[in-house]
Amino acid sequence: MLFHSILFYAFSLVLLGAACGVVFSKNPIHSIMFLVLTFFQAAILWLMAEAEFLAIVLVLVYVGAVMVLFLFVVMMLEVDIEAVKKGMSRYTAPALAIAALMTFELINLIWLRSSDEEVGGNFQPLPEGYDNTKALGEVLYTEHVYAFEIAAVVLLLAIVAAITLTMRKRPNLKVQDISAQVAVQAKDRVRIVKMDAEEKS
Amino acid sequence: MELSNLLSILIWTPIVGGFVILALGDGGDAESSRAGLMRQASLAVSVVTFLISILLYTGFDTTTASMQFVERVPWIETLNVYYYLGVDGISAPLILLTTFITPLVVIAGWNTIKIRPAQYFAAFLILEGLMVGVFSALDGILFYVFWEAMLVPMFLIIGVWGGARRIYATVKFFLYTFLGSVLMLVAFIYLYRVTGTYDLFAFMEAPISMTAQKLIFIGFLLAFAVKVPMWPVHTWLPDAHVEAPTGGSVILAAIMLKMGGYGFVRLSLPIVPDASEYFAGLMIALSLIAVVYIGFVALMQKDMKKLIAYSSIAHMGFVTLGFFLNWHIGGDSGAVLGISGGMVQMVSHGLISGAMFLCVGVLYDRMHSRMIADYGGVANTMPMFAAFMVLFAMANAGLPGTSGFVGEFMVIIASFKANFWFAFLAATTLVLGAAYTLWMIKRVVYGDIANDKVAALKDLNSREFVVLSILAISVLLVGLWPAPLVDMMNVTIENLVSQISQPKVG
Amino acid sequence: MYNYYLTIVLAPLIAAIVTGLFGKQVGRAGAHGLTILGVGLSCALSFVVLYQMVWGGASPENISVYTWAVTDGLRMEVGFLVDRLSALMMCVVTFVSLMVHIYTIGYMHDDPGYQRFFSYISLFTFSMLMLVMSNNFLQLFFGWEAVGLVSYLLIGFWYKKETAIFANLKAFLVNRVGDFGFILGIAGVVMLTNSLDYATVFGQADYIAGETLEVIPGTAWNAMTVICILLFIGAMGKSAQAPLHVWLPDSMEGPTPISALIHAATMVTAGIFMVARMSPLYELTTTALSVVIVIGAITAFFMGLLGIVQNDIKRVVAYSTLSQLGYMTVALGASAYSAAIFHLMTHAFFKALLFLAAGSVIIAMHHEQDIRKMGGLKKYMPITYWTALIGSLALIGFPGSAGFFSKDLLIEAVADSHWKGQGAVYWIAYLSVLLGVFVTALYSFRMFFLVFHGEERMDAETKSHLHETPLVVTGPLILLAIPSAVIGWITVEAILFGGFFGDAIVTSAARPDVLQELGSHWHGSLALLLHAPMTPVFWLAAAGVGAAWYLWLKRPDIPEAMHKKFSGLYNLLDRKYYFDDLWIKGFAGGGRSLGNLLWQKGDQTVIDGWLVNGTANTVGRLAGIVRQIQTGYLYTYAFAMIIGLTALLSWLVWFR
Amino acid sequence: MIGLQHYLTLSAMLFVLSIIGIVINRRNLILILMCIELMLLAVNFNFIAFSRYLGDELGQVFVFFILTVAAAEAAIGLAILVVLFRNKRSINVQELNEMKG
Repeated sequence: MLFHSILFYAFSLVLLGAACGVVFSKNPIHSIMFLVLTFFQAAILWLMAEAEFLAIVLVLVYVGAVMVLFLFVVMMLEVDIEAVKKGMSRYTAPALAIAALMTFELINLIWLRSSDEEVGGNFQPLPEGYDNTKALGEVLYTEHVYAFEIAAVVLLLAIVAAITLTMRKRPNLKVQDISAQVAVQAKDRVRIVKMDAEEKS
Repeated sequence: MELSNLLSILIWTPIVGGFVILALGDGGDAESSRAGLMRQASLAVSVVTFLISILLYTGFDTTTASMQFVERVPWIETLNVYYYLGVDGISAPLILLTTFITPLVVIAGWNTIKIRPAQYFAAFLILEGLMVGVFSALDGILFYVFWEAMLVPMFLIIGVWGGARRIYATVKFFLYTFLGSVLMLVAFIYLYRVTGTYDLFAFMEAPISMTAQKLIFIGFLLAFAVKVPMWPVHTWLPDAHVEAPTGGSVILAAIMLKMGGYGFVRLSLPIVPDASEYFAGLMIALSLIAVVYIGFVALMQKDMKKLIAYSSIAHMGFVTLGFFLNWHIGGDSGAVLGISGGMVQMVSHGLISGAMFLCVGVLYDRMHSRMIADYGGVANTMPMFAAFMVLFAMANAGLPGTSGFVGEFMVIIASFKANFWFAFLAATTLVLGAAYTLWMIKRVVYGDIANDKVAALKDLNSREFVVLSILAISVLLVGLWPAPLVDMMNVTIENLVSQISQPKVG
Repeated sequence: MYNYYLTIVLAPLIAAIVTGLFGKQVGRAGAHGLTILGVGLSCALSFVVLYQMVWGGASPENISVYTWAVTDGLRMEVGFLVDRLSALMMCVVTFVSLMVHIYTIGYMHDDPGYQRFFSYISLFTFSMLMLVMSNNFLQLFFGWEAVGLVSYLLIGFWYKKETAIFANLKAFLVNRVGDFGFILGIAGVVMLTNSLDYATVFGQADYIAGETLEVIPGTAWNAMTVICILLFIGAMGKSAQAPLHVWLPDSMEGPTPISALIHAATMVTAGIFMVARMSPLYELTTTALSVVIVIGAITAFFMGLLGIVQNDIKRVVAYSTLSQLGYMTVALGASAYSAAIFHLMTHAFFKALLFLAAGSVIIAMHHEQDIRKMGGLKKYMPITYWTALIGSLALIGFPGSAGFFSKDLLIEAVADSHWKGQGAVYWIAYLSVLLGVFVTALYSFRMFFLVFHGEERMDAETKSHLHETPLVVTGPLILLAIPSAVIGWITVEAILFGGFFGDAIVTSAARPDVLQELGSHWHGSLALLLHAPMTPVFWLAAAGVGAAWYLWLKRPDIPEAMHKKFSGLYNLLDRKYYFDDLWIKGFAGGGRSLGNLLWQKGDQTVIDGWLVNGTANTVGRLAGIVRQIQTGYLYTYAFAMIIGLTALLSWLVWFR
Repeated sequence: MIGLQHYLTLSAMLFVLSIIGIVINRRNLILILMCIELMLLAVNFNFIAFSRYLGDELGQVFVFFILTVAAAEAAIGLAILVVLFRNKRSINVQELNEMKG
């Protein structure tokens, strides 16, 4: 168990360090890299909490997809790194103070205010033959199936929204306007021009 | 005939029609055949609604004071809110007025609305349905929903199709009316706490302590006084009218102002009769101030629409005067006369002010000015129009034989029963009303041709002629034979008077 | 008979509607044909009705036509009360109206608004008939206002003329001031009797007289007095009694036929008719009668004086109308209702005659109305001359003419009417009517002489075109001259002493009936005629004529000199005792300033400026301060949220 | 022994760190988006820890949904960012004060 604790502390420290890196590094590319590291550490810690499925999902979805997206955007936008590097906000001092206060309060809450016998809040060992993925699947596809479907729709919407937002209308593109084609009337098609008869030359 | 859903049909036909027209749109081109189709569709919807509302008249039983055409289905069950509709002699004439005026407004806006005509007509149709809803709702929340929803189309009508200062006017209009109505909601919620339902009849029967009654009355008062509008919360009206397009002005004057008066008889009087008695003196004083003070103010207006707007305020002063005379009449009769007078005045004012605004609209379409000083000698170039204008002006001045007289006469007689000076001040409208209306007529219609623009005016086209003649006929009809209208309301009002004469302090 | 009544009323209405709405289609001939047919039918039937009433033994009828509305136990109906009083009025109205219709064909010959004019006067006939035939207050008020409306339309008939449209507005508004009192009076009646029906109200007259009203808190006023005075205010407006007379002279801006019809013969007598109709009420209140008599006396004398300084031919006649209306009012005040109605009738004939004669002169003079530019017209226009002479003689009460009988007996009645406690009032009234005779003669003949005699002062152009007017103009003159000359002879005994009106007019039993007293020494028309030279009336009239002749024909320099010498007095008369200024500058101007004050200061400054926009501005200013926080930077908002979050957390941690 | 409270503490620290990141960051918008991801991660930590502690899978179901929504949010957020950059040629937070009234 000691080993377990050591691992936890080690990974936690790396995680926090990586998070600091995300926040304080000057280059957005570095920030993203630190974020990737953070997620890896988080996945490991989740594994330690025996939430294997989510840990894997975190790595696959976040590191595999989202972070790549971030990286892609940052690179695509060619942000002027030099301009971005300039100093801290004027809220730095109060922000740190507030952060300190908040941390203090949270830790206070977590460690001192909880009822005495539950201090430590140890995890109970899981039953024999427990399969996290299976257990999760069982509730997800039965009890929470509607929410699950809605989540799918949300993702679909996100795809549509992202495409709509970023797609550029190019001028001179030849596309059909179906509604205009349907709404057209005979008199719009043919224009009869009255003109005097011309003499044969 | 089975007419159990008549009211719902009357409410939802125009609303659904309006939304359909809104959805179809006019393709952004007022000249396109699509826009023309939308116009015809709007007219068809409004006319059909009017024709259906005739069933309301023919099927109406004038011998009973109870609600007719009742519909009651649960709506929000946890809050005990019902979709509860019904009409009696007070609301039926106003519903008929609404359905009668709307087609005219649609016709009046036929060619004059150049931008987004489909949306314009749709707004009117939706508004119509909501107004009918207000007049027929018998559940507090339903009433409130219709009441507030009504603001939206009107807000858009003024804000989109209005004049130069429309933003100021719409904001003023909205804030004024909204300020009042939220307090009404508070009153409803209090009454819900007392009775456990939003049923207006339960409200009427519930005993309420005097303090609570006073507070509820004030809540209602703010909502309705703004709508009526009573002095001194009237200043939104001239601005709103001036900036509104013609159709907006017509609906605003003809029907929306009636909401306030309707609210007083439907809610204030029967729900809090003791507070009404307590405040009757104040209400009468405010009404008389409206009649006299506003009469003088109207005299000096340079803008025709403002003048008519102020005259509306003065005329609505009669309505509230009539409603609150009950407690100042010592004898056994007179209260019914006052309230029926107020009701008749509302209907008549709907017709007359609508017609007056349409007349101004006719001029405005041609000259794009509402200033009296820009006109003069219109009778030379527009004789037919001048005849209508003079007729409506006379009706506005309360000439016997026109509808404007009926209500004024009844209210003056009733107020004499209460107090000589009430009648004295109320009767000053005979002079003031004639003075401001006819002075305007003198400066606009009569005289030699004032300028080249007037000389180039064209007389009414057939569309305008139809609208104005329909109104003229109805104004004369109500003036010469108000019996059908009065009979419709009599029993209900008698019942109301006996109801409000019982104290219900508890 | 019911169908007769309906026809009498509706025939002119239908004619008016048809000519009014379809003027183009019916054309000029159709317009006058239709309306004359309508009014002629009414007139004929009215005479039939009168005949039935007087000789046919028909009893008065009280018929309801339809119910206007019923509410609160108050029946509001439209109906007819036809008795001898209304029958007589119907005949007078329709007859004069018919004459005027015919006359109009000539007078309005070149006017583009020909059809409109016929439509209006027919509509007027309808309104007036509704008024006189009414059996209830509501319809009375309807007719009352409707004639006012038509009068408004007709005065402003030539709507391009600035003076005309000013005059019609003025007329309507001044009438409205009267109606203001009138409607209050009606309201008072309804309050006490809860009925609008004449019969019911008269039946409760004693009850009303016993009631009191608290007009000023703490004082008890006799209800009947209050009601009668209020009703009389209406009559003052319509019958142009001082101080509500100001509209009548100005109303001469309208075409002459309507001056004759509306502003001389019929509409202005509505007030007189109304008071006579309400005699059962007025008889019960001597206070109101005193008010009536004093107002009448003031009008009769002072308005007559104004006639002397007028130079517009129609205005002279207008002031004489005012003065004669004053006479009638005095008679009403003296409870001599029959005398008032009798004078009303004769006056209708001769005053219509005078107006139409004036119109005839105006046509001949090419719409020149200034009598200083006329003169010597006698030889050019013999028919007009003679008919105008008959009219003028009737007006001053020349023995034998219609005016003689009515006026002489009216004055006699006033002389006999001094009941107890009315000393001062009586003397004011009696002196006014007596002196009024002199004044009447003076201004009538001043005009007569200036127009028809003396040197010809018109310009050569006009002079060359002078000739007698066509038959459509002179015909009505002659037709009106006949009754003006003889109607007094024929009817005086019947109307005044024969109990002609029966129950229609009631006099109080509490006081001696003046007419009965007069009747007790009545020895027939001839005797009265022979007696004439022995009365002061005759000599005053003669003196007036003589003075007129001397001053304006013989020595025209004297009036000139007097103008200069008494310029103050002359100005007072010329400015009509400054009544116009009082109304226009005082009330109208005051009203406008008040309106401006209330609008600019009350509405715009106080309500809109301080309350409405003031609130908005305060909110705006506060918001201006608060908006400094809104930097627009994302991290500011985030930071604010976080501070809030921390605060909540702190509260949770430390204070719970 | 590592238990609930350790996880919660870690999550709290992560959360506070991400807050600091959002507030003091005056540079680019992408970083703010990343900080939001960090915050969500902190939240997920809590869920997982409690789910494990209480032996109830519901917490993990929530994490699953949060991940879904966060992915969607990241996608749309980045899309908006791209559009913003196209229009303003910058994603500098200092230059973005359209919301100023």
